[in-house]
Order: sequence, then C-alpha cells, then structure tokens
Amino acid sequence: MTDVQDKVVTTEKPSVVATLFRFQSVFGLIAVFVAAIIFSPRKNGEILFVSADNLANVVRAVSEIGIIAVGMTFVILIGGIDLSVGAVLGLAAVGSAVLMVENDWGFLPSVVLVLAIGLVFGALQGVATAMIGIQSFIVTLAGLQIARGLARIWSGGQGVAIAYGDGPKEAPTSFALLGERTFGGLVPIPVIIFAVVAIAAVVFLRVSAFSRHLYAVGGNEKAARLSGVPVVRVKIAVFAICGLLASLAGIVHAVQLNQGSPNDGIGYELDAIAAVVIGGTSLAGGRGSVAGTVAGALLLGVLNNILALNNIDSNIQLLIKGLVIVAAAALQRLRPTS
Amino acid sequence: MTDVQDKVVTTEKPSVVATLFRFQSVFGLIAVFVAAIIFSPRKNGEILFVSADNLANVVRAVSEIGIIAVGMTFVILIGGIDLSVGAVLGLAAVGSAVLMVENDWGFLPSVVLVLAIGLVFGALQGVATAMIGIQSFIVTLAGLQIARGLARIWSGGQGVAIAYGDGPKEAPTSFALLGERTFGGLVPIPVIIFAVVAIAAVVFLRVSAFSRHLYAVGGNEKAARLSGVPVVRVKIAVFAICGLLASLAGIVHAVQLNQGSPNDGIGYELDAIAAVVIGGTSLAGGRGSVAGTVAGALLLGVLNNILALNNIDSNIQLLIKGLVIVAAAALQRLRPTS
Amino acid sequence: MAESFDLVRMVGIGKRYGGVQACHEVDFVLGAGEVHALLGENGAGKSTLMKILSGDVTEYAGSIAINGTPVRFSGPTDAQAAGIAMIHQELDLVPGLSVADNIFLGRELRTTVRTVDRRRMEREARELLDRSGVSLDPRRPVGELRVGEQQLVTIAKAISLDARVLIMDEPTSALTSSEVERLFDVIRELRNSGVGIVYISHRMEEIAKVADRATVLRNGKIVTSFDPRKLSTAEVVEAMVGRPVQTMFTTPDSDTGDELLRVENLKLKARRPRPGRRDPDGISLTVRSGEIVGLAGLLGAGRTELLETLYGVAPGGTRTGRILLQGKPIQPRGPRQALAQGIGFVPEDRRASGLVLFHSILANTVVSSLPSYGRLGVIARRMERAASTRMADRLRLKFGRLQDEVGTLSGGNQQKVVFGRMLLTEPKLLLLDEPTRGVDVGAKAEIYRLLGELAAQGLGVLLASSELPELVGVCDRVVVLRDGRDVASFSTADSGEGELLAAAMGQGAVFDEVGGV
Amino acid sequence: ALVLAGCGTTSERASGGASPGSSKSCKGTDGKYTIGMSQANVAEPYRQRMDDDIKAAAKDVPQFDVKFADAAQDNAKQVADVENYITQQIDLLIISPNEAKPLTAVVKKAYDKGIPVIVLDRKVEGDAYTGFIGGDNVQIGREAGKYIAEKLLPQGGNVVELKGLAGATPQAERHEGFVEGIKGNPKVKVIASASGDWLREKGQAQMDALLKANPKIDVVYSHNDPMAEGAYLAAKAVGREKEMKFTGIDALPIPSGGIKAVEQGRLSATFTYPTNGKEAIAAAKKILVECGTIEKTQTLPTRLIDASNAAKIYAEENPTG
Ligand SMILES: Nc1ncnc2c1ncn2[C@@H]1O[C@H](COP(=O)(O)OP(=O)(O)OP(=O)(O)O)[C@@H](O)[C@H]1O
Ligand SMILES: Nc1ncnc2c1ncn2[C@@H]1O[C@H](COP(=O)(O)OP(=O)(O)OP(=O)(O)O)[C@@H](O)[C@H]1O
Ligand SMILES: [Mg+2]
Ligand SMILES: [Mg+2]
Repeated sequence: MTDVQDKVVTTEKPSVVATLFRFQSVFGLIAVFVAAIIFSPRKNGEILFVSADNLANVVRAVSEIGIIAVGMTFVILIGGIDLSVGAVLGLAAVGSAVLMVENDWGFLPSVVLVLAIGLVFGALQGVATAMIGIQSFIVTLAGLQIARGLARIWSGGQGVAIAYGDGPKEAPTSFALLGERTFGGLVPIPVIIFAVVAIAAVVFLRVSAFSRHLYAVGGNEKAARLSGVPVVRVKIAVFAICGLLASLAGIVHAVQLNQGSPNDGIGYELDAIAAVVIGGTSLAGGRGSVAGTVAGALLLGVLNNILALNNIDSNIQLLIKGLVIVAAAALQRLRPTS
Repeated sequence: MTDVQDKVVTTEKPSVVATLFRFQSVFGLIAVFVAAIIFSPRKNGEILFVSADNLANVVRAVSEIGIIAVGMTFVILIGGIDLSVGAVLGLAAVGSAVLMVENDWGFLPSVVLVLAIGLVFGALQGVATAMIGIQSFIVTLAGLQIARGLARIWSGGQGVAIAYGDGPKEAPTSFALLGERTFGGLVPIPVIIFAVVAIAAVVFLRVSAFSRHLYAVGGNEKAARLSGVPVVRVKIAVFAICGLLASLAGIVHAVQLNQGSPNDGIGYELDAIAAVVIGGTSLAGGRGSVAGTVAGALLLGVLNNILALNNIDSNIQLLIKGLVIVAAAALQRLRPTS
Repeated sequence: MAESFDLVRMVGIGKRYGGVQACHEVDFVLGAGEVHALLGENGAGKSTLMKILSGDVTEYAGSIAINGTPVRFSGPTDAQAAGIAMIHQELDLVPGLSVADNIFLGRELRTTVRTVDRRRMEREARELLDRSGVSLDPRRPVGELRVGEQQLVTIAKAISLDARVLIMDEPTSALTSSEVERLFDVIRELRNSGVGIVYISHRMEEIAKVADRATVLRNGKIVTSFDPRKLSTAEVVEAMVGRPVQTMFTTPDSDTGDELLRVENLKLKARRPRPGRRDPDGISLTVRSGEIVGLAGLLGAGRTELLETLYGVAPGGTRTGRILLQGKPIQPRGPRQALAQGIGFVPEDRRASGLVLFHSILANTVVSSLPSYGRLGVIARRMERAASTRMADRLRLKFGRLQDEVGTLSGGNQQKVVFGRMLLTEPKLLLLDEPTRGVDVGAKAEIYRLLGELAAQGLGVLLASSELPELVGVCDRVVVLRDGRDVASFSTADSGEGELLAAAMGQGAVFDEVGGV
Repeated sequence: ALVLAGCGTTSERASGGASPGSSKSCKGTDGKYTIGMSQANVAEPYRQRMDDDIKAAAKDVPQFDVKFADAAQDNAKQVADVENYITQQIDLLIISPNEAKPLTAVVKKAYDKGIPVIVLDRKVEGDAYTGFIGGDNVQIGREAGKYIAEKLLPQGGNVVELKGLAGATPQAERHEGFVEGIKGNPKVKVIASASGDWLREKGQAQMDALLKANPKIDVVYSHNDPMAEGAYLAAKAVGREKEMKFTGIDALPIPSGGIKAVEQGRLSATFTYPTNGKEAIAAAKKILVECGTIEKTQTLPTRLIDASNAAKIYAEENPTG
C-alpha cells in the first residue's frame, strides 16, 4: 500500500505552470503595466509613463490606499470586511491637524494619540464582531458613520489647514517631512511608509505564529478554536491592526494635503477592497497574501495614471476601470487548481 | 429506540418564546417605532410623528430603498451581494428622463426599455458571477462604476429635467401619475408600488419552486448543484431581478424628483444592504425573508424621520444611526437557539 | 498513591441542547493503558460526552476528575494542557494551511527569536505521518487532500499532542482496512506506553479487535459496559440498539434483469489535473437492473471519481470510452441531465455536499423533484408535504416535524434524507458513495433493507464503500478498482473480504488479519 | 392687502389668495420663530461655511431659532428634509438646493402652505419662493477668464482647467463663463482639462498627470480652491510650482480656504463665491420680524482676491478671530 501512496504523492512536483501561477496575483499588474507603456503618450521620444517621476507619482498616489489595503487584507483573511477605513482615515487626518495646529501638540504625542484612536476604534469593531457576533459588514458600516460623525464634530465640519512653523497654531516642521521626498527628491516619504508597512506585513505573515492563527480563523473557525487558537483575540487584534493602519494612512493623507478634512477618504474602503480582491485574496477568508494586495493596489494606481495621462474623459474612465477590475478578477480564476 | 427518539424530538414543540422569535426581525422596528412616538415633538398636543401625513412621508421616503432592498434580499439569500443597485437606479432615472423628454418616447415603451436595461445589466453581472466565478462583491463594484459611467454619458453629465405635457420635449402626463398620491391624497403611489413589489416577493418566495432553489443555492451551493438545482440559472435570474427592481426604483425616483440625474442613488446600496441585514437575512446566504427586509427598511425610515423631526445635528445623527444599526443587528443575535 | 486513581473519572455528566437531552447522568471511567470503546446509535450522545471531556463543550452538569484532581475546562486549550487530545468526528482542518501548519496549529514550534520554525515543523510532521503510516508531503495544503488523507492528518495531529488521554471519534470512517490496520498498530503502541484511549466507531468488527472495554450509550444514558472480546458482534449490536437485529444484511434475491449501465474503457483526462485526484483510467463494468454492484478499492483508488464522472460532475477534460444507459450511449453533462435520464447520486460527504443543514427536512427532501409538485413553477404545498411524508415513512425516518432543521437529525437519519431525495426523482440507476459513513448499525440495516427492496423493484445500484463487510454482505457483485482501473470482479456468492482486499492492493496473497463479522 | 403688497412684489402666488406666510408668519419683534435650514451637502466646505454663517448671523437675532438638516448630496433626502420641516410647522425655510428641478415641487409645497422660503446659491424652478440670493457662476468664470487673459497672461500662454464634478451645474457654468472670459485674448490656449470632482486629492492626482503630459503650463484654472491647492502641491512635488500660476474659486474665509492660500502665496487669485448666510438671515429678519418684503432675486457680486487684498478681507470676514 505504501508504494501506491508514495506514487500518489510524488507525482505532485510543482510543474512550471503551477510555479508560474503561484505569482498569479501579479499577472494583472503586468498586463496593465504593459498596456500602460503601449498606450502611454510620448513626448520627444520619451515614454512619459515610465519616467522616474511619473512612476514615483503613481506609487505616491496609491500609498494611502495601499496602507489601508494591507490592513484590509488581514481583515479579509479572517473572513471579515472593514467598511470603516475611509472614515477612520478622515478621523485621523482631522485628529492630526487639530492636535498639532489647534491644540499645539508636538509631533510625537499627536501621532501616537491618532494611531491609538485608530487602534481602539478598530478594536471596538473587533469586539462587536467577535464577542457579540454581529457580521463585520454591518458593524463597520455603522463604524463608518460613527467615525465620520466624530471627525465632523472634532473638526467643526471644516477642513483644518496645517501651517508649519514654531509659532502657536502651527504644526511642527518635523511633521512636514513626512510629505517630502527623499533619494534625490525622487522617492516620496509616503511611498517609503507604504513599502515599510507592506514588507513588515509580508514578513509578519511569513514568520509569525499569529499569521497561522489568522489564516486558520478565516479558513475554518471551528477548527481554529478546537486547536486552541484564541479566535476572539485574533479577530480583535486584526480589526485593531486595520484601524491602526487606516489611521496611519490618515496621517499620511493630512501631511500630503496640508490639511485634515472630515470628508477625507470617502469611498477609499471600496478601492482598498478592490485592491485586495484583485490581488487574489478570497472574500471568503483563509486564502490570500499581502504581496497580492500590493500588486492589486499598484494595478489600480497604474490604471488611474494611464487614464489620466491620456486625458480620457472621466465617464469613459469609469467604464474602463469597471471592465479592468472585472478582467483582473477573472484572471484570478485561471488557477490550474481552483 | 423509536419511542425515546420520538420523545426527544417532540419535546421541541414551539414554545411561546420561540414563536415570538419567529418575528424577531420586527423587534427592532417596534422598538424604534415606540421610541419615535416617545421622542416625537408635539405641536398643540398632536404627536407629530404619528400624524397621517408624516407616516405617509416616512413610507414614501423608504419606498425606493425598500424596492431595491427586496431585490437585494434575493441576492443576499443566494450568498451574493449587489453594490451596483444605486448606480443602476441612477441609470434608470436618466434613462426614463432622456427617453421621454429628449427622445419623446411614450410612457410604456420608455418604462419597458428602462426596466429591460436594468434586467440585462443585472443578468450580465449574474453571468460574470455564476459562469466566470468572480466574487459578486467585485463584479458589482465594477458594475457600479460602469452603470454610473453609462448614466453620465447618456445624460450628457447633467440632470435631465422632466416637464410634463403633450408637446415635444415633454414627458407624457401619464408618467407623472406615478409620483402622485391616491386614497384622498394620502397614500403616495410609490408606496403602493413598494407594497406591491414586497407582497409579490413574499408570495413568490412562499409558493414558487424557484424560491426553493434560491434558498438551496444560498444554503449549500455544492449540495444544490448535486441535487439538480440549476445553480447558474438561479444566480443569473436573481441578479437580473435585482437589476430590474433597481431600475424600477430609478423610475420611481425620476418621477418623484421630476428629473433623472446621473448622480442619483449614490450610496443607496449600503442603505439597502443595511435594511436587509437588519431584517435578519444572513449575509452568508440561505436564511432570511423579504418581510424582515421590509421591517428593516421601515426601521431605517422611522429612525431618519424621528432624528429629523427632532432636528438632531447631522453629525450626531451619524453617530446615533451607527449605534442603532449595531443594536438592531445585535437584536438578531438573541435567538433562543443560536 | 497515584496508582489508585483512574486516569479519567466523569461523574453524573448531563448536557441539554434545547429540548434534547444529549447526556443524562453519565458516569464514565477510563484507566491508563486502556482502550475504551464508546458505542451507541447515532445521536446517543457519544460525541457530546467526549466534547465535554475535551473542553469543547463547557456548559454541563456533573464533574470530571483527571488522576483524581477535579477539573473544569474553559476551552480546548485547557484540556490539551491537562493532557487530553481529541480527534473530532468532523474533519476540522484548515484547508488553506499546509499539513504541517495544521498539525501544529495553536502550538506552533518557535525559533529562538519567537518566529515560526517552519523547517522543524515540517520535519516533525513528516515523522508523525510516517508513524501513522502515511507518506504525505507536509507542505501540501490540506484542502487538496482527499477525505481519507485528511482523516490521517487529524490522527497525526492528535498523536503529536503526546496526550495522556486520546479521544478518537470515528477516526476510521473514511479509511480502508489497510489504513485501519496501521492505526490499530499505533493505538496498541500508545496503550502500551500508558495512554488512555477512548475509541468511538460504528464499525463493529473494529471494536473486538482493538478495545479492552466497551460502554454503550443509549439516548444519553449508559446502558451497559462489557468486555467486547467476550461478546459476539450480534450481542454487542443488541446491547446498542436495545433489541436483537436479526439480519444485518438482507442479501437480495438476485433476480437481475436487463443490462442497465455499461461502461466501456472509460478514461478521463482532466484539463487541469489536480494533484491527488485519480480520474478513471480505463474502467469497464456493467450494472443490470435489480443488481447491486459494489466498488471496492483502497484510499484513492478512484471510486469517488468514477461515480462523479458518471453523474457528470467531474472536472472538465477529455473523456474517452463509452457509457451506455439501457443500451444507448450517453454523455454525462451534469446533475440535471443525469437526473432527467434516471441517474441518482448520493455523495460521500452528506454534510458538505448533500444537505443544507439549517434548512428543513421537507426542503431538503423535495429539492430534486420540485417540478412534480405543482404547475407553472408554483408549488402545491400539500403535494410536496405528501411526497415528503411518504418518503419519510418508507425510509422509517425518525423525526419530529417536517419543518425541523435537518441538521438536528442524527447522522443516519440525515443520510436517509439524502437518499429519499434521490428516490423521489424515481431513478433507474442509483450511484452511492460511502452511503453508510458514520451511520450506526441499526440505521445501516435499514439502509441495506431498503436497497434490497429497491433492487427487487428493478433499480440498479452502483455502491462504493470502504467497508468490506458491507460490500460482501450487500452486493451481488463487487468490482475492484486500483489506480483508476478496474482490476477484478467478484461475485459475492463465492468470494470473501480477503480476496477483495488482495485484489485492491494488487497482491495475490490474502491478508488474514482482516477479520470478518 | 398691505401684507400682500409687501411680500409679493415680484411674485404671483400659485395658490392665489392669502400671501404665504406673511399674515401667519410675521409676529413682529415679540414673536419666536423657528427657521429650518435645508443644506444640500455639508461635506462641501462652502456649504459648511454657509451653515456656519447662518448660525453666526442668527445669534444676533434673539427671536430666531435655526434648525439645520443635511441632505448629504441626495435630492431625495433633501425632499424628505423639507417635508419634515413642513411637518414641524416651521416659520420660515431657508434652502440651499442640491439640484433645482427635484426640489422645486417640495419647495412649492412649503410655500403654498404659507411658509416663506429663501433659496440660496442654486435656484429652484418657477417662482414659488419668496426670494433667491445667490452668486453668478457664469459671471465668476468670466471674471476668472478675464483675469487670466488680461493680468496673468497678457502675452498669451497655456492654461489647464481643473473642473468640478462632472454633472454639477456650477462646473458647467464656471467652465462656460471662463471660455467667454478668455475670448478677448486668442493667444491664451486651454491645452488640457481634467475633472477633479471638487476634491483636493483628486486635483492633486489629476495635476500629477497633467504636469507629466504637458511640459509647459502657465496657468492652472481650477473650479474651486481645494483643487487649486491640490494642483499646487502636485507642481511643488516636482519642483515646478514657480513656473506657473494657480487660480481658484470660492475664497472661503476659513483657515483651509482660498483667501489664506492667496495670502500665503500659493494661489495668485481666487474669486469669492458668497455663501449668502448673512444675507439670508437678514432677509428672514425682514420677513418675520419687520413684516417687510425682500427682493425676489438678489445676486451678490464676486470679488477678486489677490495678494493685495487677501489679508484685509480675511480679517473683515472673521471679525472676532
Ligand atoms: N450543537 C448542538 N445543538 C443542538 N443539538 C445537538 C448539538 N450537538 C449535538 N446535539 C444533539 O445531541 C444529541 C447527541 O449528539 P451526539 O453528537 O453526541 O451523538 P453521537 O452519539 O456522537 O452520534 P453519532 O454516532 O451520529 O456521531 C443528538 O440528538 C444531537 O442532535
Ligand atoms: N487534490 C484534490 N483537490 C481537491 N479535491 C480532491 C483532490 N483530490 C481528491 N479530491 C476529492 O476528494 C474526493 C476523493 O477522495 P476520497 O476521500 O473519496 O478518496 P477515497 O474515497 O479514499 O478514494 P476513492 O477515490 O477510491 O473514492 C473526490 O471528491 C475528489 O474530488
Ligand atoms: Mg458523534
Ligand atoms: Mg471516495
């Protein structure tokens, strides 16, 4: 019998095709990237799309959605969803601006408090989901409204402008650095923040025991519980991480736009979810990766950029984006093993 | 063995409590209704909330969301979701206005074409979900953008005003009737349309063979397929029905507001989903009812109305609405047997 | 001093689920180095009792002592810490994680910097799997494994816990006799090293071979406790069911008719081959009307895949060879077409592929035959109720009301619902995949009786099973598959289990250990 | 009759007969009045400021109690808001409609019930309202066009236009006026336009691409200040903010508004789009407290804000702070 079993097992060497498909989540990105090069406008023989500062712009433009999408990946991996991230981003942007400008707080305490608010807000949503057992869609839909209401109240309804300096009603100049560029003025700091978050998340998912727990909760919650995985704690932690990252994105948002407005981040949740799903993570939970999400976010960024570079009519842009999203999702279905 | 088994089972006579909990989906509605009466402002001893006029307004205000939510219930029952309904509503509103006003079409052909567009749009989303196997969240997220883009293009980007009359560039007066009130000027026609749709849906779900298939697909798709349920056809049909009803809501919307604007219905999908979930339908599929959805939609309508009647600050309204949604969802978790 | 304590002592255990008293005043004792079989019909309360012991169910009446120390677990982790491990009846694994990750889930091995030590986990997983006699690549995602392989992974996982008390809730329901033998070797090893083992199974022949003591539960109460080696299977069954079961197998009066199904050199080359799948690779067989044909084979022989191909639900690919139904060639395209042609299918995993557990018995029974209960797509409720009631009576289904959730029925009764659903479509040919997995003896006997009846009325049956006694007892003829090919065919009138097994393993010799009933 | 003459200078009552509101509404200085303000969308800074201006102005009228409702950009919600005000039997309605046509019927309903209605910013159709106060977007666009054609680019040059949300009326009007305004100088060319949906970050993202695709840009004409600010940030990021000038519209006197941006040198100019909040309360006072009449249509002119007057006007608009 053993020999038969052996044969069954050893036929399972990963084929070239299978190996290729391990990187399926970047297929869409590559396709869109190639299309972008082909359709890019040219000036004096230069392909505008691939110029260094355009690429820097592309990545800078997706950095906020990207940061959010990393947190969203975690939530979706446990089979949940977080619709509140855009509103939490707005709350964090308002918070940073109000604390530093109106309350004259320092850089560090402001950032720490704002991040803590996101963390706690996310954790509370996690509690409602994990302990009361309300579906996360509905918890975070309510959370969206609550965060948006809080941001409105905190800011008085208006965007709070951020001016830099040492005087009263001015934010510390150290904060402005977050919006600058480095490496010869080429790489925006938000991109570096995004990259650090993404790499940290990838490494975290690879090496931590927590990540196994997270996949287990998403893949088979009952099995996870029976194996002694602290399911409730995992869920709360994941929503807290997602809130934290949305807050971080809010800080980046505020510094990039020199203001914190309570209306910042409206609709970002759908972009973030789109990035996650295009990146091959299943909304059913238990399957997916942060690397895919990064590819998904970049795909959306490249798509937006090339449409803008070509000055496509905004209505036609909507159609094209819709079709590309469906096509990218369909690419995910091509796995040899489904 | 038989006797004991029998005994074990027959102890399960539905208790009073259990019977009560069959109507759990209306608990929230009743609670909110009572709260509304208590908190209603009074003028000259009259409780403003319960005045016939006001109640008619409440129901009229939810009729569109209600119609959409009925279709959404079907989609959620098969374990899907449809984010495109708000955009399809906008497309239908634009379509009715353009056809009747700009193209001088008659009442019937316009309405039939608009409904057909919604039906086909929904069916195509069903095809992408059922046949290509893309998650409906992402298909309909793309569908949202496409429908919105089409509406913008069709309308030329502007709201198309509807004037009534027999002249050119005027809509037939028969169309205006849809926005009127009847029964002594008290009951708005949109409410009657909503009621008819809801009752038809309830009856349909009770008596049709199709509804058994629908619940089966949502309950366990694999089992349904092996049992000979035409899963693909059921899915396509359900998305088509949802698109059709969103279209119908769009026609009602256009006639109530005397215009079709491409920005109509933004965000309605989330309200509709909230109504469905508050009504006790599980986002996991296979469980739920249209009656619950109607209760959920009314709950949201009463809540909006009472907050407005008390002139609660719009930011505080966001907070209260968020908390009530969570509370209503938590009520759903109170089942005696979970 | 410690010697005087029992390893596990459960006293006065009670547990209610709504109106159901799953356990009532149960006293249960397990000694070190003892294999204690827990027997009972479906729904008797075996799993519930063990879930209480393993910390899965935390609200119960009564008390538990381990080695004389009273304990009250607040979750599975507590129980594991106290040295209690359980293999659950349902395969509770995480499909997206690898075999190694699943085995060590919740207690991952760490490196010195607290990261997961993947290499060590894989190595230890491989050793564990080897010990239980499977060579599986520990890096494979569990979702890709077949049911039997998953069951072996859960066994490896439980063994890896190095528990003092090991609970095995139907560990062999998807295994064939060779894997079962391996498992028994492991169990004996563990017993000799002082581990106390609770063994739950509906396969009576296993009990006598492995258990030192047996306790029978009926309706949540202890009925009797005995030494299984001193009782015959018939006596054990009587203790369980509460009445003598005269004939387990009602061998049909093989009055077979015309040829119903003919399969000629059937091959399926999948477009996207899945690792571990064994698609038909040259299978020929026939089924006559009124005949019950068995399909025997080892884990992964391709029985399931053959039935799936015939029903038209195998993954896409090129099919060669011929399939004839009543002499006419057919191309299976899917359940709807198969049902229309009179082919019914009862899948292997009734929970995952058969039932909507939270829907009513009624809805689950009639879903395949809806159009016949009304006109123009409108269901006549009276007709559908009548059909459902008729089927329930015919199958002797034990239930309260037709509106009850099918998930509240015991396993055997759930199986009857899936069965009844197919019968309502009035098939000519019934494809059955492990129809008695996890079903208790009494219910099995009923299913066999029913099969006999149906065959007598001219139905043809193709029955895949891992239980050799069942194949020999129920079928007229058994076709043995190996590696997706048919390698032998026996008439049960003149051959026994040993020959079947030998053919399945591709050996001439007969395994004499594999005992009969 | 006296009252009728007073209130209906330019309007004929659709319902005929008694003049709306006035006889019922005006109770003089001793009365207490509930005013309902129906706002289209407070998520737009301009409209939030409108509410704030109304709130501030109403503080000085002790008889007034102003309630606010926000339609969040949804016509249907705004209809419901007005209906709820009718149910509450308010004494006067101020409405800043999300769109004209859809709100016409419900405004008429209120007006016919005798509630005086002051319409702000966007008109409703017909004349079933007491008075309209608003700016003229075409005029603003024209002024901006002229300013660019005459002051910024007398020698001609390349302009990019950042438009508001597609489908919004002000977007169309600000574009239309602008095209007229630059007609005088044929050497001013609009080389590209993009839609920034009124949003700062969209303005920024669109400008990223416009900068890339157009090596020579002289002026960025933005349909509002936030998008102009976004465009400025995009240009600054690639070190090109000095090469071009930016103009906006709205000139909100708030810290994150356009006047400050001009004062701090990011924008060359912006054009006031008056919120009319103060004027609305003044009109309400006239109707309710003074039993007087107001003009049927009051169009407030726009003002050019540039470096020369920005600080002064900001101070004027924010007397306390
Ligand atoms: N979670 C639950 N909710 C409600 N009832 C339950 C639950 N779990 C078990 N029961 C009921 O408790 C009784 C005992 O079930 P249990 O699973 O212990 O039986 P079992 O002896 O293991 O049967 P089988 O041989 O089919 O596995 C059954 O009537 C079952 O329906
Ligand atoms: N790699 C795989 N991925 C997904 N499903 C698989 C895979 N391999 C097998 N299966 C599924 O598992 C089932 C076959 O496994 P099963 O446990 O029935 O094997 P078995 O009963 O031991 O052997 P037999 O093939 O003889 O029935 C089929 O439903 C098949 O589709
Ligand atoms: Mg059990
Ligand atoms: Mg099988």
